Amino acid sequence: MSWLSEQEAKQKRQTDIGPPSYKEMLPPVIAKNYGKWKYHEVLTPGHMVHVAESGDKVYTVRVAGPRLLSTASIRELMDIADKYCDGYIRWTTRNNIEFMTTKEENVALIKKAADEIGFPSGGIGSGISNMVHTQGWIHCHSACTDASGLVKAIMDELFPYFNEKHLPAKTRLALACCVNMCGAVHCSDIAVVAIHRKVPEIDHDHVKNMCEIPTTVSSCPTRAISPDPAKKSIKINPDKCMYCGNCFTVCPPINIHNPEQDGVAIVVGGKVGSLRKGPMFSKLAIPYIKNNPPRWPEVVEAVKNIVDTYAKDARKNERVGEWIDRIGWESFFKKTGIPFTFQHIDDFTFARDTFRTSAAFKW
Amino acid sequence: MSWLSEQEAKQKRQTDIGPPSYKEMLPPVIAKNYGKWKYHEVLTPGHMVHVAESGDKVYTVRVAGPRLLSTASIRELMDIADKYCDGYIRWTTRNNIEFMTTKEENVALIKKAADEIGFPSGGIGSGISNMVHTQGWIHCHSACTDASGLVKAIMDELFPYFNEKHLPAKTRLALACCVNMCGAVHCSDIAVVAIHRKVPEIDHDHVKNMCEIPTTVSSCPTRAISPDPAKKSIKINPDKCMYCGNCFTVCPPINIHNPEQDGVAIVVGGKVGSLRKGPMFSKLAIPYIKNNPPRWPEVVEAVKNIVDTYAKDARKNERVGEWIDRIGWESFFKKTGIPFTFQHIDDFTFARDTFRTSAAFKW
Amino acid sequence: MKKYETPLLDELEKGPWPSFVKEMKRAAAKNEMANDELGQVEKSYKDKRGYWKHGGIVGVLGYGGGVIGRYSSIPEEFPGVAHFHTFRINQPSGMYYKTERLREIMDLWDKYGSGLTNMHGSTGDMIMLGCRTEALEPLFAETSSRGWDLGGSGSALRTPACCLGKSRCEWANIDTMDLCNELTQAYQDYLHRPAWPYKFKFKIAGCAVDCVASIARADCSVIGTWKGKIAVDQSAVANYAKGGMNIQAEIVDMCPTGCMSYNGSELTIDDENCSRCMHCISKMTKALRPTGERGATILIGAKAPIVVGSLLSWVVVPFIKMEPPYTEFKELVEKMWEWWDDNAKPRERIGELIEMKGMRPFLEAIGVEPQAQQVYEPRKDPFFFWKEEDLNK
Amino acid sequence: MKKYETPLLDELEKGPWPSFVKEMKRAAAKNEMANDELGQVEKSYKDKRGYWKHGGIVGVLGYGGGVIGRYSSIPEEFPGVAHFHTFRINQPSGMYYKTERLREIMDLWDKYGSGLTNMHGSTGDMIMLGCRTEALEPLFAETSSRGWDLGGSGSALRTPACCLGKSRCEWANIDTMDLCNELTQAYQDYLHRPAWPYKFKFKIAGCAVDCVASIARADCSVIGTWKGKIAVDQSAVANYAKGGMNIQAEIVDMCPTGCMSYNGSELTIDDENCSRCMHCISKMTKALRPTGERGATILIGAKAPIVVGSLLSWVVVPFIKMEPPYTEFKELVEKMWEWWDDNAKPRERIGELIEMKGMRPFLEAIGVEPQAQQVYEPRKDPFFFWKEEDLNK
Ligand code: SRM
Ligand code: SRM
Ligand code: SRM
Ligand code: SRM
Ligand code: SF4
Ligand code: SF4
Ligand code: SF4
Ligand code: SF4
Ligand code: SF4
Ligand code: SF4
Ligand code: SF4
Ligand code: SF4
Repeated sequence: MSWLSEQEAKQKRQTDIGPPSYKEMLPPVIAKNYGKWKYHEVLTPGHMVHVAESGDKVYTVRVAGPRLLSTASIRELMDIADKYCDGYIRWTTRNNIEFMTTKEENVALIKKAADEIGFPSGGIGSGISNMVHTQGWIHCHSACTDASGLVKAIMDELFPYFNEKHLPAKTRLALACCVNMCGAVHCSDIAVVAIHRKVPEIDHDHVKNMCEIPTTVSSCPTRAISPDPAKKSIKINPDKCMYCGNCFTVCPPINIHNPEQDGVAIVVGGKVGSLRKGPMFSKLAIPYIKNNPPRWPEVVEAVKNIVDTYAKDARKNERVGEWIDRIGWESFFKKTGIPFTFQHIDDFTFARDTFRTSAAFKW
Repeated sequence: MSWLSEQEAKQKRQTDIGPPSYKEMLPPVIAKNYGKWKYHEVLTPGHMVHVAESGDKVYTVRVAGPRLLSTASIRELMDIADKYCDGYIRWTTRNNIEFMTTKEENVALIKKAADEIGFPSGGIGSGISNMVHTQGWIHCHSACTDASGLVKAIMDELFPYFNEKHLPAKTRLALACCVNMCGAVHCSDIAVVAIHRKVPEIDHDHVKNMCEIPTTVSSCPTRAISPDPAKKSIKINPDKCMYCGNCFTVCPPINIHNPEQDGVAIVVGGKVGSLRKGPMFSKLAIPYIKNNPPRWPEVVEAVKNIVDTYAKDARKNERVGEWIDRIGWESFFKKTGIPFTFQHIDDFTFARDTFRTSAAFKW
Repeated sequence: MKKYETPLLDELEKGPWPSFVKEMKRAAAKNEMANDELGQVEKSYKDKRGYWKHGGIVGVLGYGGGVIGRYSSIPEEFPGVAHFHTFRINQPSGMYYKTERLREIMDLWDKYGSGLTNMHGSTGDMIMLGCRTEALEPLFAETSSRGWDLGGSGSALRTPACCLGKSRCEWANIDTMDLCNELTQAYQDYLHRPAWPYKFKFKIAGCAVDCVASIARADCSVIGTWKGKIAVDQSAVANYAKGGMNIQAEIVDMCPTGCMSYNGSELTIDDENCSRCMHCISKMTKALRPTGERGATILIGAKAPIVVGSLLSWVVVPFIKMEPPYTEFKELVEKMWEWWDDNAKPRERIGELIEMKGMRPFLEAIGVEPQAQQVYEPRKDPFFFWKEEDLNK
Repeated sequence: MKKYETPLLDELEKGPWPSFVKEMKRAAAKNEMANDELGQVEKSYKDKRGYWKHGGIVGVLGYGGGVIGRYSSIPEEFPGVAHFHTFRINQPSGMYYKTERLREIMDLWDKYGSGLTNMHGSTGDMIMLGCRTEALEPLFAETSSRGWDLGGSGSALRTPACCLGKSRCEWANIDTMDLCNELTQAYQDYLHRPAWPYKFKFKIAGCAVDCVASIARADCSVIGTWKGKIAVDQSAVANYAKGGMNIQAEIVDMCPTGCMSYNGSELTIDDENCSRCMHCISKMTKALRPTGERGATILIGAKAPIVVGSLLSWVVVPFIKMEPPYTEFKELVEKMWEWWDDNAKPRERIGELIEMKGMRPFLEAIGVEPQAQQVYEPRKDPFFFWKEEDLNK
């Protein structure tokens, strides 16, 4: 198992071949009935059946994915697939793992086997599936919170909604570890997005050696940065800085991390499908909760409160955003008990459209 | 009847006294039951009754106001008020004229008398009331169409909806003779707004004598104007000019009038009340119809088409904007047969929010 | 007097709607100015363009507003409209007139002006259309000596206006006419002497029906409302049903909050979820009636589209008591003016300034707390600011 | 190998959800890099901050993307993560794997990397988390020699992604997996060699349910749709009713266009007014089925919030046929790229450029007519532009 030599590598490498064809990857029943499915039925939160026009059936067992997977666990998951699924496995667009089989009796066996190695089944139908999330402290320089840890803590708490209890509709949770929002969490039923709250600090002594002043100036999306010729450094206008951290990316002596002030905001009411209401952005519910690893109890509690209020109050088939639109945001704040602050009032590009221009609202 | 002399005027004049008190102006039945009305009933499009807690009743006859009134006609209207209404008369917020009487038998007499001098009754309930409008060629330097003439032509055509026929809901029409929009027509069910389509022409020879260059430059809301030092004049960037006419206001050698290109746009679907849906802006239905005085037949026809389509298709109590929201704008264009053009697509401040972000729409 | 041929305008004497041409001709018959106005407008119809110059500054002594200067651009051809200024007379609240008093104005206008009027202008004034500069002072002396005053123009408080409210409407939650009159009187100085960055308009409606279109066209919209239940008279409901109203379709299904239900005989309202939109009440006035505490919602900022698109007024104070002498409201308004005056650029309306600076500085300046009722929805981006004081909360 | 105490992370081994800490520990048990990663992350948990430097540019020969450089800011303390680059492997469309093939990757990753992965990254790639610079070339040689290639990064075409579509879903109107694969293969050069102003993402969904969240996060969202009626199987409807579904409340009343009705036994759809939102079909899949012509709606422009707030994709082409070899679509996309490339500033996404320049120049550049389906509503201001050619129409 020794590494390829430079020479060998040069010989073997190919470029621009793209990924293997999906055709090679399909379980036989899928390949056979491709494009000829007739209906499906959700049987439990952990499995469903799809029926083809041919009469063929495929049972899908979905199990929780932590997304961050070791090769060791992936091998174990593949072992299950080899045993029950003719050697095929798939991942979903929300990072869960799916096992497909034509044999109904395999369903329970797959669930059991996966459960035993730590991957419980669930996430199908009207409940909570996996939380889409990003890198966090595991890998990204830009992270102002961890991703995996928060997701783990939240999903532990909401686990019953993953594998057993129903909600009025699918409820999509997500987390982004900075405002770059790699998870595209901005259209989630409930999302956690990490934010800074303080203007970066500048180590002026190092700026001159380590940074290109013009690059640093132009890195700021809000033009808060200008050169400070006296100090041969830069200065930041605190009224314009919205703590995005871009400057810190291009100029290391600028420090945006502030362990006491970094934390997360919670946004709610987004969706992407066009069913009933068109896609919606999530909107600010809670502007700040401080980072409190390893289990962020305040965040977990806040998310749970929103889910519970929704579970109690929404109508069947109503997504979180549809529910809030029906009752009104003023009722959302009242029912959840979340305080309304200046941070909630938009002062950005589309502020104008968020101001209420009607004499009709609830007390 | 000779004019006051300067001397007399100085002696007589008072300042900062404000208008006479409304209290002096109230018919006795109104004064008596002030704040104690119980309900009302619309009896015909031309009259209604209000019933007070005391049991008192007041009948109101509303008659059409052209708004532009001669003192002679106002005197005649007052004669009617003297005869049947104890010498009281009022105007509505949409420039109609109201006669109030406690005697039901007066209603027909008032209607008849007003009709005889050219003021037919109507405008109450679910129909079309007076068109709010502005000065036009009668009085305003900024007008790019006439106001009164268009209103007359349109109201002649829609007259049945004023004094006899019902529509699904109140339908508010308005007209503004330039984009200053003095009539605040931007929230009307159907409104006509006059527009220019060409960049103003500059008579460079006169600019230097007649205009302050800096004032002229700063008069342009879109910064399309810059100084042209060579010509000692100004120049206009045609890509930025949106033909508002402001520059022409401050600098007469700039001519915005273009008889062949000036005309009107038609906007629809606005409202101001908070009933059911909150207040809404009107949106562009027809970007341009050329000025064709004296009776603007194309504009009249276009408005009629929209009213007729609405009359046929909307549900009871549904305002034009609510109807369109329910069926979708794509259906509005289809049902009315109005072509959709590049001008309809917003490219202004709030363009982004008008672009469709949903896969759900009608063919 | 020259007799103009008006073949185009004559077309607009036809038809059932009252004809402004007839009005112009009536005035023209005895007034030189009105006669030349008729001629010039006919020419506009022929040439498809107006013939007015922008007004210079004209007015009456000691006032900075109330008169709109207007001059023909072709006075050689139409000398009667060489000057054709507008004289704005402040209407009484609610636009009720005792004919005896209104005749005073007609007499004066026949004496000094063109005999043409607009009843009323879009802001609310009685518009006296067309007089010469030299007529302004004596005309003003005569009108004011009879107890009438000018309305607003320029960068000043504009003539406040209101719906007729309690005078004849069962839904008025506040005394619109009284408040309108009170504001007009209290702020005479602001009205007559432009001293602000731009214009400022008040419009006052007794309820959310907004019969004075305040939300669309007032820097400060005052709208009456209530805190309390809607009382339902079930027998009156039954009468509406009997009268042919489809209560389910026309009322219940159109309630925006879905807080009504009707079982064929009884109409129920879940008042806690009612947004007081006025739909059901307006369609079933005999059966439904607001109860409880009355007051007003204050909304700020409406204006016409130049330059960044029209604004509708925004809820700033969801509920305020509104009773004479309206002290709390006046103090609030004065704080708004101060902040606006201190911060606005010339020709910046208060709504534009709020948009520019953000809602927070405005609310802080006027001492109003953030409240969910102020917005349709919270912000959708993660870019929000923190003050030092917020960080320590 | 150093043994780190991880009291904080240990807390995250508890509870029913699969634990990433357990995964890290599994990898750490046999891999130095993973072990130091565990140590550094524990320190982050203690100090509440990350310890990564921004990545320098690292990659494989001839490619400009596919690898995200990452270095610890405290390599003295955690030498195993001194380099900890991400190696993005392009997933097969639909993320189906034959285990035999996936094992190849696992083997290589155990050999060259940390043994940690993300299955999958948010864009869609298989994310191989943590390898050293010197491992990149041999690793790439081995993966590519086995038929795998890198995904996108930088200002390039990003790895296209799709929902599973026709492979297992009855609602797919287009063959999402095939189109995804076809685009990936056709545009390999754009994918590997960043040459654009910024990133460009494709996401493809088989219907308006959008199970790949394309509208929220793709510069080009392709969404399958149909032109035709919804076929209703009334006996299946009856079964749903029997099964306890409240068809009126759950289906009919929630139809956004109000085009459905149900009389207790028969469900009727006024197809002309249906907006094909997928609500009813998704809730009654055995009873309702689209019929007629199939194709896609093309929406453009979604992106994350920096700097002017997030964008959702906008309808540009309401309907386009979408069958292999997808020529019409490819031509359209190439025209879009050309216009974007010619006009955008660095780091300007296509949606931002359209917003900056207006929809018209974009539509003209790609040869698409204005259509009411492109907007929720027409403009609300009277400030619109005319070209000479429009004036003469
Ligand atoms: C497997 C997966 C596609 C894939 O290519 O991987 C998938 C598969 C199905 N989706 Fe989905 N959806 C998948 C991601 C999504 C997403 C994307 C996302 O979450 O980022 C959405 C959009 C969510 C949104 O709008 O914010 C999504 C919104 C839906 C909906 C609409 C729910 C709603 O009422 O708004 C349905 C229809 C339904 O549930 O009635 C649906 C229905 C389905 C069906 C029933 C389609 C079918 O006939 O097979 C599939 C199984 C149902 C289930 O999981 O409950 N799927 N589905 C994805 C599973 C993710 C997971 O692990 O949980
Ligand atoms: C007289 C006047 C107030 C005044 O102070 O002068 C007035 C008077 C009444 N309005 Fe109004 N409204 C008056 C302008 C308005 C305006 C303002 C405007 O048009 O600029 C509106 C807002 C229109 C909008 O939303 O765009 C207005 C929207 C209404 C509505 C709401 C209609 C709707 O369903 O949206 C009602 C309630 C109704 O009709 O059921 C109403 C109801 C009423 C009632 C029934 C109130 C009452 O109980 O007395 C009054 C007579 C009804 C009628 O005219 O049909 N009034 N009404 C105004 C008459 C104008 C005219 O000459 O036609
Ligand atoms: C007379 C009147 C129209 C009418 O026929 O009724 C009118 C007439 C003029 N308006 Fe107005 N506005 C009139 C009500 C309005 C309204 C409606 C309202 O007040 O409810 C608006 C929209 C609401 C608003 O304030 O935004 C309005 C928005 C404008 C604007 C745009 C202001 C803005 O901030 O966007 C201008 C332009 C300006 O201020 O330079 C303007 C400017 C003008 C000028 C002074 C044009 C000019 O630049 O010289 C017009 C003089 C015409 C003339 O020669 O008679 N007028 N103007 C209205 C006043 C009569 C009155 O006192 O009762
Ligand atoms: C790995 C991944 C997150 C994950 O954990 O899954 C990721 C990670 C990074 N993203 Fe992302 N983005 C990832 C999907 C996304 C998505 C979602 C998507 O593609 O569906 C988005 C939102 C959609 C969009 O494109 O707008 C996204 C929006 C951004 C942005 C904001 C771009 C913008 O135009 O606003 C940045 C900032 C930038 O480009 O400088 C960014 C930048 C980054 C960088 C390169 C940070 C940086 O400046 O160096 C991150 C590297 C992290 C690391 O060290 O591993 N990432 N990024 C995702 C790619 C994995 C993959 O290839 O499958
Ligand atoms: S969201 Fe921010 S911190 Fe998280 S992976 Fe993306 S760029 Fe990094
Ligand atoms: S954190 Fe962002 S907004 Fe603040 S100065 Fe740095 S780049 Fe600018
Ligand atoms: S809308 Fe324009 S043209 Fe008409 S009165 Fe107002 S400013 Fe004059
Ligand atoms: S018409 Fe208006 S936009 Fe055009 S140059 Fe003149 S002031 Fe500017
Ligand atoms: S706004 Fe309300 S109170 Fe005033 S007249 Fe209209 S309905 Fe009556
Ligand atoms: S006032 Fe409006 S919200 Fe309240 S019950 Fe009536 S219709 Fe519903
Ligand atoms: S987007 Fe449509 S076609 Fe694709 S998986 Fe989801 S429901 Fe099926
Ligand atoms: S697809 Fe949507 S719009 Fe069409 S009938 Fe079904 S629910 Fe109604």
